[in-house]
Amino acid sequence: MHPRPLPSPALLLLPLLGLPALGLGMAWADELRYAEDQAPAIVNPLFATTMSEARVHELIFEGLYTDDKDLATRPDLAESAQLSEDRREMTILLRSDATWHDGRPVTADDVVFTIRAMKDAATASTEQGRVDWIESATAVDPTSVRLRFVRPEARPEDKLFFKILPAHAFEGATVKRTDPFRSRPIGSGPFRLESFNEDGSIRMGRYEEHRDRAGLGTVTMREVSDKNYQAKLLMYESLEALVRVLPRDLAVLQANRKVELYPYQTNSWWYLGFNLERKPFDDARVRGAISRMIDVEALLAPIGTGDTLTGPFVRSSPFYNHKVAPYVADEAAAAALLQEAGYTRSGDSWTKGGKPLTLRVSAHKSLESAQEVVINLQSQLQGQGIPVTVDFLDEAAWRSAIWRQQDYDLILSQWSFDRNEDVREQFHSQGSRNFTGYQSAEADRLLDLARDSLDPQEKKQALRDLHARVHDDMPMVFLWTLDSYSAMAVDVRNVVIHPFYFFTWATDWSMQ
Amino acid sequence: MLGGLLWLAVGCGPAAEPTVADGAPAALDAGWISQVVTAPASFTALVDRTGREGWVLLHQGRLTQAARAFPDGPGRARIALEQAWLSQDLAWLAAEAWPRLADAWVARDPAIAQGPLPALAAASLLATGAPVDLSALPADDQAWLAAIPAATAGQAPPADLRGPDVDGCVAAAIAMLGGSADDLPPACAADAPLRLDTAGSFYDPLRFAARAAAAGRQAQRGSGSDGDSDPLALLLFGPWWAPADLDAARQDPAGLGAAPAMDGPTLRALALPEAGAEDLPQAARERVRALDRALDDWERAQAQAADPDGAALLTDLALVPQARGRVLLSWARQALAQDRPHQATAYLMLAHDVEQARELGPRNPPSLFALAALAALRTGRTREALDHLDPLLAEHPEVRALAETIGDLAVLEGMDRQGDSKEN
Amino acid sequence: MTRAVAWGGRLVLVAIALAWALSLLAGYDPVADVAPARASLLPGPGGPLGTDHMGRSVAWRLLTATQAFVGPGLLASLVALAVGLPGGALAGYLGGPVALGVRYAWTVVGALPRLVLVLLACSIYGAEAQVLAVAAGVSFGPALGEAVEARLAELRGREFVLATRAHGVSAARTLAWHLLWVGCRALVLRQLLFLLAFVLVLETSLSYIGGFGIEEPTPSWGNMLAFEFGVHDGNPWAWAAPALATWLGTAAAIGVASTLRERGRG
Amino acid sequence: MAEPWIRLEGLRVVAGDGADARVLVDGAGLALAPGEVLALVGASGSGKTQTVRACLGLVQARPGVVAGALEVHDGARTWRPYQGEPAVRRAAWRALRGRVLGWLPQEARASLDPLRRIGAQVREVLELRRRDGLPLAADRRDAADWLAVAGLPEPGRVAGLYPHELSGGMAQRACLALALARGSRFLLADEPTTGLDPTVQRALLDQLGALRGEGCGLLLVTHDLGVVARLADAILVMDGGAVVERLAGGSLHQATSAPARALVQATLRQGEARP
Repeated sequence: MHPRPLPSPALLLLPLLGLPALGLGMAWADELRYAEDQAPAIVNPLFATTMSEARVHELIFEGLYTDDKDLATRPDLAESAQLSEDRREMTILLRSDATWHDGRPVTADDVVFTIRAMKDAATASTEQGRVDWIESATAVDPTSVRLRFVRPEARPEDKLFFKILPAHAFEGATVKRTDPFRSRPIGSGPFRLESFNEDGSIRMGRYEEHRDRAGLGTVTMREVSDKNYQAKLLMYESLEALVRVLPRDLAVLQANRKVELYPYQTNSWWYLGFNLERKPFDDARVRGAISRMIDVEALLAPIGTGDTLTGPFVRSSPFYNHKVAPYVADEAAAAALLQEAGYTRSGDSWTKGGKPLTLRVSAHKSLESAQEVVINLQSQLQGQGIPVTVDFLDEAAWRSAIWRQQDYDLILSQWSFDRNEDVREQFHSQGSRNFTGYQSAEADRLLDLARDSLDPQEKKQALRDLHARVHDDMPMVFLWTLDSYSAMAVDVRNVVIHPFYFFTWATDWSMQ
Repeated sequence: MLGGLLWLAVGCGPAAEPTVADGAPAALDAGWISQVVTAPASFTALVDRTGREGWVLLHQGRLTQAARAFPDGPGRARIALEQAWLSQDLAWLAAEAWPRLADAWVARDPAIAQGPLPALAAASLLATGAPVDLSALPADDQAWLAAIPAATAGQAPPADLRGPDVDGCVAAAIAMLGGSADDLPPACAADAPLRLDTAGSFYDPLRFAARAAAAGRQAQRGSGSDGDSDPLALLLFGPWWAPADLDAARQDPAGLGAAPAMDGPTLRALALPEAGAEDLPQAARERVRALDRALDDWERAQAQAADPDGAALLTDLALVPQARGRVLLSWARQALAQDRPHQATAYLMLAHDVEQARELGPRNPPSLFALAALAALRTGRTREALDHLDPLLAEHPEVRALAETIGDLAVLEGMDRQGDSKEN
Repeated sequence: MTRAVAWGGRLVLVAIALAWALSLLAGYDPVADVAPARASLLPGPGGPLGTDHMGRSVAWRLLTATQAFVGPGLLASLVALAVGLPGGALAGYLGGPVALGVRYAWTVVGALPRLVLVLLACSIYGAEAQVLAVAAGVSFGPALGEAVEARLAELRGREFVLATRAHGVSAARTLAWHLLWVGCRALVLRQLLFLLAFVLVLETSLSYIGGFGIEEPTPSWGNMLAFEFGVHDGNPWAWAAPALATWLGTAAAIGVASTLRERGRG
Repeated sequence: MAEPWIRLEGLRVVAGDGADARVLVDGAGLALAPGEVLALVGASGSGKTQTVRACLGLVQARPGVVAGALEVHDGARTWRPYQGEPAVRRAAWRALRGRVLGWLPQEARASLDPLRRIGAQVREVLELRRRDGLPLAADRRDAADWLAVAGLPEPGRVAGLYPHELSGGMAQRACLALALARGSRFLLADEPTTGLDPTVQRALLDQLGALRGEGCGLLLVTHDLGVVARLADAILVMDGGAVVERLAGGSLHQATSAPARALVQATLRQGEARP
């Protein structure tokens, strides 16, 4: 048994007492209220793991570079940069009109501090992989930074999108998850965090001193964990935006003339990930058997339309290997594999050495439609002799069980990727998001090749080979990708959504 | 309590919205939808006479299957028109993707300039009639590339047309462009890469332009052979609202086969706001909203005035939403032609039927996806263009070649970037 | 009217008890019942109440869901009796300093609203049904005890108690039989019915909200309602049936409780 | 006269403590033999009721019995319920109450359990009697039989009634039925006829008289001198919590103490209407 986290009593009461109040909140004229299934537990971009965090960070923080509306790299905190002859060094001049929300200027020290903190193993940043390629960072003077790279870089600015933190908000040179910064963050973005509320909502006000004054006065993130209500709150004007619409609400929202839908296809896929470091899931035959017991199409049917997958890419991805044939549900083949792995079927269950084969499936509480999937999965596996217990974990429990302790048998989860669909962190043996514990020299080689290759067709082929490789090794059962949309009240004007970070161009948005 | 209930009742009721000019619905009344709704028999007669199955498939946006299902006659001519438009849109997409791929790749690896890629990119542009400076290319390439504008201008290509990197498929496509063939040889019809003697796999950049030209001619011939047939055959489920719009389109020097732009008399009568010269999506959305206000009221009025069979057709076939989609599609085309890709994106988003987001359907014609891919490319969303092409692949497997090309471009553009991934 | 409520309510309570007994005997397996192929069938083709959107029988789930609150309700009753009865009996029978001490203890427990007490317990000891039941029982104990105490304080000075003693009945039997059983059983039953209604509503609400009550796939009227709420083109009975059952169950328990009268009191 | 089985001496009953203390009974005593009828008379508040209750250990006031000695012989041994450890006292009362000492209370209706039917209450008493091993005639096994013995018409119907459905007289007879059914050796009757109409009174007294014939001792608290005259073998006159005079025989007229005389005077003034 793992210890049960103790939610605060006030939090417990909230759903009972607070529900009616939800619909009654009045908005300021230039306030945008958007719903998330789950509020970020902390606001610190160095520890971002979820999309909801990434979205909030986009409003509050800035990186050296960012995307313009045509997704071309443009300087943000940077003003200009010079790349050395050998392409191993870059000197970035910071813009002089950027200030932190407490009024202090953004300096070279902040950039150096952020990069060092991210690289520092003691920080255990979830974003560490994003600065691996930087060998060192030094402040030349208060407004210029020199970065030295591990290898020559063709366009280093394309990798300098990570958010910069203010050095003066931290003690010493380290950053920790538990720093008070988590609830009182100081950024340099167009909005500053005004309050981190008990009910899970986060209120962000326009940072008036920002060089690029935002059109919206306030952006409020509200946690609406009951997804049944999200669409209703939008239609009854208690919210201005939903970042992700449930598939079943799409029709009614599209028919509503006061709401507009925007495609928000982060390249996401669902998967069931085995814990390869735990017996018996280290045995490929057991994983193979379980994979063949699962009818993925039947799992998908109740939750909406989408494409089933055979590997870690979306079907339309250039890296998707269409030649890989999906596993088909095949009870006999699964049984044969389990017998080969030393299990015998006795009565309703499979046992080995007297121990029955059971599975504990962990899913994040806020993962939409996870309930249907898990119920369905439970039924499919139980029918074939594997009893399944289910754990729905909240944010804190999830972080500790999945990200830190790797304490699970099988997780149902979803990865979202930006347009680069870089799965290195998930499948490389050194990857910071590889919590299945997948280790394969061949996969590592293919991922390295894909990273280093300068030929797009070679890179494409390497990742298609990787697709086939992980399909064979089965650290995960790849499930599907779902269509996803966000919805916004028509009163919100000039909306252009970043395909991944959502709020990148929110300074242009305004309310009618 | 009672007050609260009253407030709720009032608050939830339909809000009064301004409607468009009074004269507008009259213009809409002249359209084919009104004809179907008030005289469903004429519709049924036409459909039964010319091939019911084909019309059903056309309505569903399944052009390839519809082309097979229609017998010779007005239906076949009509489907050729639709295929010509789609091929035209895809040809534009190819002409966007190929040069971008060539430029990006050459910038990264100058050696690639020695291969076939620059010539293929130039070919894709030439096929859409764009002027291209060929002087930087090897002389061999210049020779066969020059045959493309010549073919589109009506000159038959030389019989021995062959470049060092070009096999028979490209030659066949040029022949098709010039009108000396109506289809590619079977070996070229599949989504096979060109057989080139350099490394890398490239596809025929001319395929869609060639198909557009051939289908356009076929449509011309078809409507010529049955010239005095029912005008409804050209209007039904089509891009023109009323016979007057069709007549206006016939005046276009490029002919009906050119991708239709919807700026006929009917829409002009609606006096909708202009989207402006700047590429602001908000203006496009306002324009669509104005159109919606006109159409919503008009559709209600139609449903009330209709004969019961007509009313059933109106709702079952989603005639108005479908026609609205066609209007938005033509606006998107226009916006793309005038270099306003963000506005085009807005039109296409609003036209898209999200209930069956990744399927062809009455409200999701194939051109919607082709144009969405083009708009995505133009706005830097190369990866998203692939998402848009995906729904076309089942019905139009030859699009796979274009998807591979755009995929290469997406990979190239992301090569220096670092991916980000998050849960959920 | 009162008779109609009393009899109607009893009928519903008996029906719930029967459903519970049936569900215990039948051993319906909510996991094995999943079949997306027969999702959202209407009553008739999909059984008496149709199926939910995972294809599970609504009727069977409705019956099985009684396990979510009948057992805990009974456990809560036992706990409430254990907490309230001895104290109430002693305080009422003896009076004096004992009563003072007992009343003080109750005031301490009763100072927290019931809901708060239950949620607090769930957050500390986990959200299992037993915890919920014990907490609900504890929270109801003082009310039960006070009612018993008041009744006993009224009865203990009455002549018939003396008469009973004079006939040679022991003090313990006088208290247990004459005062508690004969004198307080209707009163206690009424409190326990209120408690049952409380447990039902509590369990249903928590399971509806999710995270604290019964979790899918184990059925509860609350999670059945939550699971089906907002499903387009679903089987309306899949959410109407548990909603109706919750309403009827609560109304029946409260209705029967409020119509309970001791026979013999004019 | 037989040897008395009940002996009460030096009874002192106090209610309240400290400044509030009131002495209810002060030094009362009595002795009663089987078959003897002892009448306890005195003005209201003279301590009669408390004295009777003290014999049954049912004084409700606190601290209650603070001094005194009660000796009760049950035919086999003698119990002293006021002495010794609590356990001893409890054993004494368990042995005495009901089996030896029966009680016919003053307020009949209040003395019946309001929530149970009369029949059930009689049956409970019969069960207690059976437990004590007191013999039961074959024709008096049933609750209705005993209700009939107590003179209730339609005993079968009455057995099914609740106390609040009975008239005062019926309630009193029901109490009598309980007392009779219990079969105690002695009956301590606390103003059994108060509030009853004369015919009912007469019948009740006849019943009590019959008990004496069966060898039952009777302690009768009353201020009805007619009753005293009819039944009593001896009279105790109480005043201010103490026994002020003991008269052998049933007439108070030879009484010398002032309270006794006052009682007689009072009765005379009311007119000797009663038999």
